Amino acid sequence: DAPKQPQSVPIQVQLNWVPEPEFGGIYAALQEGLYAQAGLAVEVIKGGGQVPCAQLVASGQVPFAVVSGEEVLTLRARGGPIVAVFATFQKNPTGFLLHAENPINSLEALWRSDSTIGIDPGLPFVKMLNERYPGGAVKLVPYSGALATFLASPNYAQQCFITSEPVECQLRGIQSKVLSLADVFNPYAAVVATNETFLKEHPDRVDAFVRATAEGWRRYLDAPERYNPAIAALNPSMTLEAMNIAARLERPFIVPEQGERAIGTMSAARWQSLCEQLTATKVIESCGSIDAAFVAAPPAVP
Amino acid sequence: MNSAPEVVCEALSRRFPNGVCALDKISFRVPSGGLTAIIGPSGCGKTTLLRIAARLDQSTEGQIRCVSRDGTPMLPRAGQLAVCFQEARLLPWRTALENVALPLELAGVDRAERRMRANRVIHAAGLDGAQQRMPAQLSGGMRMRVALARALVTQPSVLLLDEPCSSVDEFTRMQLDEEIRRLWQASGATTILVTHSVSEAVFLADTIIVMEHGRVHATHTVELPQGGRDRTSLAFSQEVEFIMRTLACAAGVARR
Amino acid sequence: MNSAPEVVCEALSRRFPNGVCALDKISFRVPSGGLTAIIGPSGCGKTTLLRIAARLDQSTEGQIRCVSRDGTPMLPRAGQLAVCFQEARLLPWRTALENVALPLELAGVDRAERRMRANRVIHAAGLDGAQQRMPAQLSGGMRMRVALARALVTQPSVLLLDEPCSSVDEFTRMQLDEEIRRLWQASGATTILVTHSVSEAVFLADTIIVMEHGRVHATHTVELPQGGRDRTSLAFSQEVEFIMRTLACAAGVARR
Amino acid sequence: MKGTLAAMRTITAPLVAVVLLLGCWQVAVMVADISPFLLPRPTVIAHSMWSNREVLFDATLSTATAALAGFALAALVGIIGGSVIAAVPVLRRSLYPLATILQMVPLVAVAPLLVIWLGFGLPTAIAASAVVAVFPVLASTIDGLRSVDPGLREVFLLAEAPPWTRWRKLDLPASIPAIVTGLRIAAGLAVIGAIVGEFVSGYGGSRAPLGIVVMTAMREARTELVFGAVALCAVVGFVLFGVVSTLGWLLLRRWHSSAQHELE
Amino acid sequence: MKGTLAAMRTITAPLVAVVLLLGCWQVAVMVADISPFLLPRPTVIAHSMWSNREVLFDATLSTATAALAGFALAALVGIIGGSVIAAVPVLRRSLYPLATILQMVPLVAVAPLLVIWLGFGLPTAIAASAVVAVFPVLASTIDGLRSVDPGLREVFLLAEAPPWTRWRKLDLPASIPAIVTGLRIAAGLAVIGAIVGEFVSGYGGSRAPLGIVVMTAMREARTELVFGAVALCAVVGFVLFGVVSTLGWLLLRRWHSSAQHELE
Ligand SMILES: Nc1ncnc2c1ncn2[C@@H]1O[C@H](COP(=O)(O)OP(=O)(O)OP(=O)(O)O)[C@@H](O)[C@H]1O
Ligand SMILES: Nc1ncnc2c1ncn2[C@@H]1O[C@H](COP(=O)(O)OP(=O)(O)OP(=O)(O)O)[C@@H](O)[C@H]1O
Ligand SMILES: [Mg+2]
Ligand SMILES: [Mg+2]
Repeated sequence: DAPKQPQSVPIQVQLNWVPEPEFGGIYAALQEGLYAQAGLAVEVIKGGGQVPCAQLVASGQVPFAVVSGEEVLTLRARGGPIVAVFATFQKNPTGFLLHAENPINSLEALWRSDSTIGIDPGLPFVKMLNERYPGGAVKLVPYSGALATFLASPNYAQQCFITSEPVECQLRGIQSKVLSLADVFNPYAAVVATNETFLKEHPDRVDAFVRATAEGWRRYLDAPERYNPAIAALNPSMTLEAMNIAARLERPFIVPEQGERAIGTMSAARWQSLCEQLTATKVIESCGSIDAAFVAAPPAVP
Repeated sequence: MNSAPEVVCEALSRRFPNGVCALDKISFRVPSGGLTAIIGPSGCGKTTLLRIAARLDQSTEGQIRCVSRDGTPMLPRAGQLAVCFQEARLLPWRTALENVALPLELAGVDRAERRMRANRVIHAAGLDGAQQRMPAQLSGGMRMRVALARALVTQPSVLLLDEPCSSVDEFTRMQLDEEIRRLWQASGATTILVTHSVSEAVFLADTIIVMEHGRVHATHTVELPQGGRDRTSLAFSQEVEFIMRTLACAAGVARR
Repeated sequence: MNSAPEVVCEALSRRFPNGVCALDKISFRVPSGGLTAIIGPSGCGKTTLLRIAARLDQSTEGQIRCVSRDGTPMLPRAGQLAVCFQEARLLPWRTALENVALPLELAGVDRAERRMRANRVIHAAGLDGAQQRMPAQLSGGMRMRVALARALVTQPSVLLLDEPCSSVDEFTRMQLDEEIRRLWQASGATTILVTHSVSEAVFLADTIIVMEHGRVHATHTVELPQGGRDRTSLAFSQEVEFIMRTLACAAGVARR
Repeated sequence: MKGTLAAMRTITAPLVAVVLLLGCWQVAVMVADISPFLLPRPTVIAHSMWSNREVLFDATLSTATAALAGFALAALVGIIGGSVIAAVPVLRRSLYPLATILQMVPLVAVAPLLVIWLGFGLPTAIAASAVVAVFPVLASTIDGLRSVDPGLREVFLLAEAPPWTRWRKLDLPASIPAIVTGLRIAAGLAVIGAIVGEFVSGYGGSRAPLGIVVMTAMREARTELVFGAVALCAVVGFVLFGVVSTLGWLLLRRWHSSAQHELE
Repeated sequence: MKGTLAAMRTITAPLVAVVLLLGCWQVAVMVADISPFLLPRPTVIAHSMWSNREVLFDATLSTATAALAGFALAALVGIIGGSVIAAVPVLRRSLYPLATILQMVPLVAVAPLLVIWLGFGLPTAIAASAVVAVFPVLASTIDGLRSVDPGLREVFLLAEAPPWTRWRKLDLPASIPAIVTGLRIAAGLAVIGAIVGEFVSGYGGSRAPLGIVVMTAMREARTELVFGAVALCAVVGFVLFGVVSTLGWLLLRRWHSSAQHELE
């Protein structure tokens, strides 16, 4: 049991999107009082589309924020003292969303076709795909954030997040499929990060937060239906049904090969390979010390 | 040639929303080709009358209208009715010449003729040399003369002049009066002239209407030969004297 | 009481950027408490002269300045010099009363006194009953009288009037002339009056300057008693007659 | 009585226009058979607005607060700043063109700074709204002040009125028509600014503002909810616009030609 | 000679202001020790602009094209539409407030529609730029037209000038001061609109426009490149603003008080 403290410390965590199953573990930990037991009074700050989470946590504005793996390395390369402490998605949950009747069935076929694909400008895997599968007539257009374009055009493909767009399609009875990016580009995703100063001054709080979050995830993945209503109440724009489906879909991306006990842990090798991919595509020049970029999760509680 | 309409004013009243009664059942007629001068204390309704005659304002009762020679009511076509307003109302982005030529331009007269005709009235108004100046570069009196020239340039058949000469010196005014008479006689326009100068009224008008407080105080027919009225003649002075007294009386009534 | 400055004009010239020479080495002086009338053809530079005197425009050469009784140059303080412009220049969002009270307001006079003094000049200008009207609801002559009232309300020691009575009828003008004389005599202001009415000039002025084309054509001292000048007297008519001839001559020169 | 009637007409006219527009829209969507993901029917939008009324009500309140505060700030800064800039030639020549930059800095670029300086939620949304809305007020104020009738200005010069007095009694009243135009333009921009601010500032409390509702609904292809939220933005902008117009009319009706025929 | 000198002064003043601003910024960042990923130093920004000069040059050209075309479209539609709306009281009462909606519809919400109708690339960016910039022109035109001196209007009424002639010879020239103000405001907005349009309409050809450069740089946390691109947006806006101001001055200098003292 976590030591009981007379007073709990207020701690904020900034999400990079609105409350969703993507953050299920944090909400489960809140609901079960795991943070409170660890002496932390956690306040979850909901994000919007363009909240600069990485910059906020790097500049010490918030102690914790949810960011992407590549954001950690890029911002570190620009001098931002950001450190990853917990990796929600062990496998890259992003991919390309296609209509089910689309004959294309692999990333390679997609990239060598003349399809139109909606992608946020500046995503690192575009350069990797270009290098890996040269010679396509594929037309890249910005991802507008709206699913409407996809739904209205049968030959259109777009980037997607496993817990989001495919679920919407399913709920609408539209047959879709996802080409996963994990084989080409597999960074950690939905990474909880803190900054170097906070880590140095309050290693205990970081530790307590990470343990509670990991435990939260274990409970969430066991019975997401128990926690989703609370999340749905915070995000009235997503239905409970969608959340339940999403929770089931995301499970294989979160639970590592070592099993539930290792939820959230990270390895230097994975970070190193991300670093190599980012430097090879010239997104950044170098990564500095990989070991300083993350804190391996503490041994899981049995 | 003299096909100018008669102007008939019948029991015309104008009451403004704030309760001021600017015209109170006023009636008179200006025969075809006649020149009637209206004279009266400041604020007695002269401008209001002209504005209603030009259909820029509406009467609350009665009407003022043009009647053609054969007795049928008529509306003067554009350019046939001209007004010289009490203020100059020049377009500030046009030179004096362009301002004078404006009514011709709006009537579709071609460039060369426009220029020629505008220059003619500009000369008559004593503005030679000022053609290319902007209104802001003209003196007050010059601006009023440009406005007068603009009213005269289309040779209208109904002419409404609101104190056209009030801001020029007496000598220039006499010259302008000569011009107005010449143009009026040449065109045969039915004219209403609002003026504060009794001698101007006597010099130009067939009939002088003295107003007070929205009513006709007196109507006087000038008994002088139309051809060449001599300002220095005794008859002229006597007419002036008479109107002065009537005016004094009207102003006295107004001030009660 | 009569501490009004003398106004001295020395070889004053004004040439506009477009080449027009509005004033050409003009010199004269108005003694302390004197009233000089300036008369001359339209466009001869009268308004330009007043504007330079009021320091609203700059001379290209020479100067016009105020000299106090003891001979030292002085700048009249705010409110001590008032101008009645050729146009009314009323603030369209203020009532007649508020427009007249404006200079007092700017001088920091308190509300009650402001009202009282403004009402007094409004009465003198024959505008009783129009206090609460907006400028757009006044006739042209009434607007000019509001502007005159505004110039007189501060009882300035230097008064520059640019054709203040040109748009009112002759009867009202005579009454206003009486008022101006009364106020001028009471305040002892050094006054320059631009006018187009010779009889007004003769009635009010000590000295009449006839201008033509930016120059002084003639200066004439009116040889009539200041107390009560009688417009009907023979001497008055003779003065008028004389100025008329001078003016005709000046206008003739200007028109050459 | 006459006033009430006229006021009713003033409100009715845009409403009728909106209804006509929606009617055409409905018919067009049905006839052209446009996919509801792209352009939903007004009836569907209305239905979705009704079923999400609580969320939308809270969101509208929250966005309206930000837009109103941003608008007020923009009005204040624009009018005062514009007056100062118009009064000092050096500033006019240098700062006026420079101020165009203000409205051109994409908020997303400076979002981290804004959030760091102003914190999450409301303050950032207000700042964003004010930044976007201030330039029209500034420009209109400057141009309005510089167009004041020089004849009237001379009246004040003569009285040696200090600049502050002249501003209060001449420049400001004479520029009100221009300033009202600037404020009308700013009304709509203030709402956009608030929305963009919400994109970058996130939200602290439980109430998601309209900006967040739009973003999430888009991600989930709930196009009818997107349009519903946008319609509410428009309503907020409308109300601001109406308030500005009415205020302008009240200030101008006694003397300015643009307000003469409104209530006939 | 005098003209050249004055024109030089007109250009110099804002430049000096910009240089001063950058100086203060540099010093502030160094003194306050702000992290470069939040607010980079001007020198770093300049360096990054130089090393990316080819990309930025193409991007600027591409965005400037969209902004210019959008601005021209907005000016045309705003002036003509405003004139029609001002002329017909029913339209004024109904469409004028309705037009506020136009500027309030977040482009991202209608992006799918725009893209389907206009395709990806330039046309969409132009449309976005025009939509964002049109309202200030519209509002200024309407308010300008309604403020035309009623005395002058009567001169044209008397001549029974048809509406079209009256518009050409009276309404339009008299409203130019107001319209120029509207165009000044629109100049900056047209650039923003183009950028936002590029966010949704994308790359088009091989040359990425500034909007895409900003997005990419942001994603890669290259704050100094973001600021560099933004600076170029500002330059485009600046130039448009300068062209409008000069044009306005040329049109107004002969008669309008606001243009009298510019070249002293
Ligand atoms: N701003 C200006 N630029 C160029 N010329 C000007 C300007 N103002 C006035 N003028 C010219 O200067 C001359 C004198 O003008 P001023 O206004 O002083 O005449 P005035 O004697 O007051 O005439 P009026 O009796 O008609 O008012 C005129 O010829 C006029 O055209
Ligand atoms: N729009 C208006 N609203 C209210 N009252 C008005 C309006 N216009 C004029 N008046 C009033 O109507 C009366 C007549 O005005 P009008 O302009 O016809 O006088 P006028 O005879 O032309 O005087 P002047 O010789 O001074 O020009 C005046 O008392 C004036 O105050
Ligand atoms: Mg009148
Ligand atoms: Mg003059």
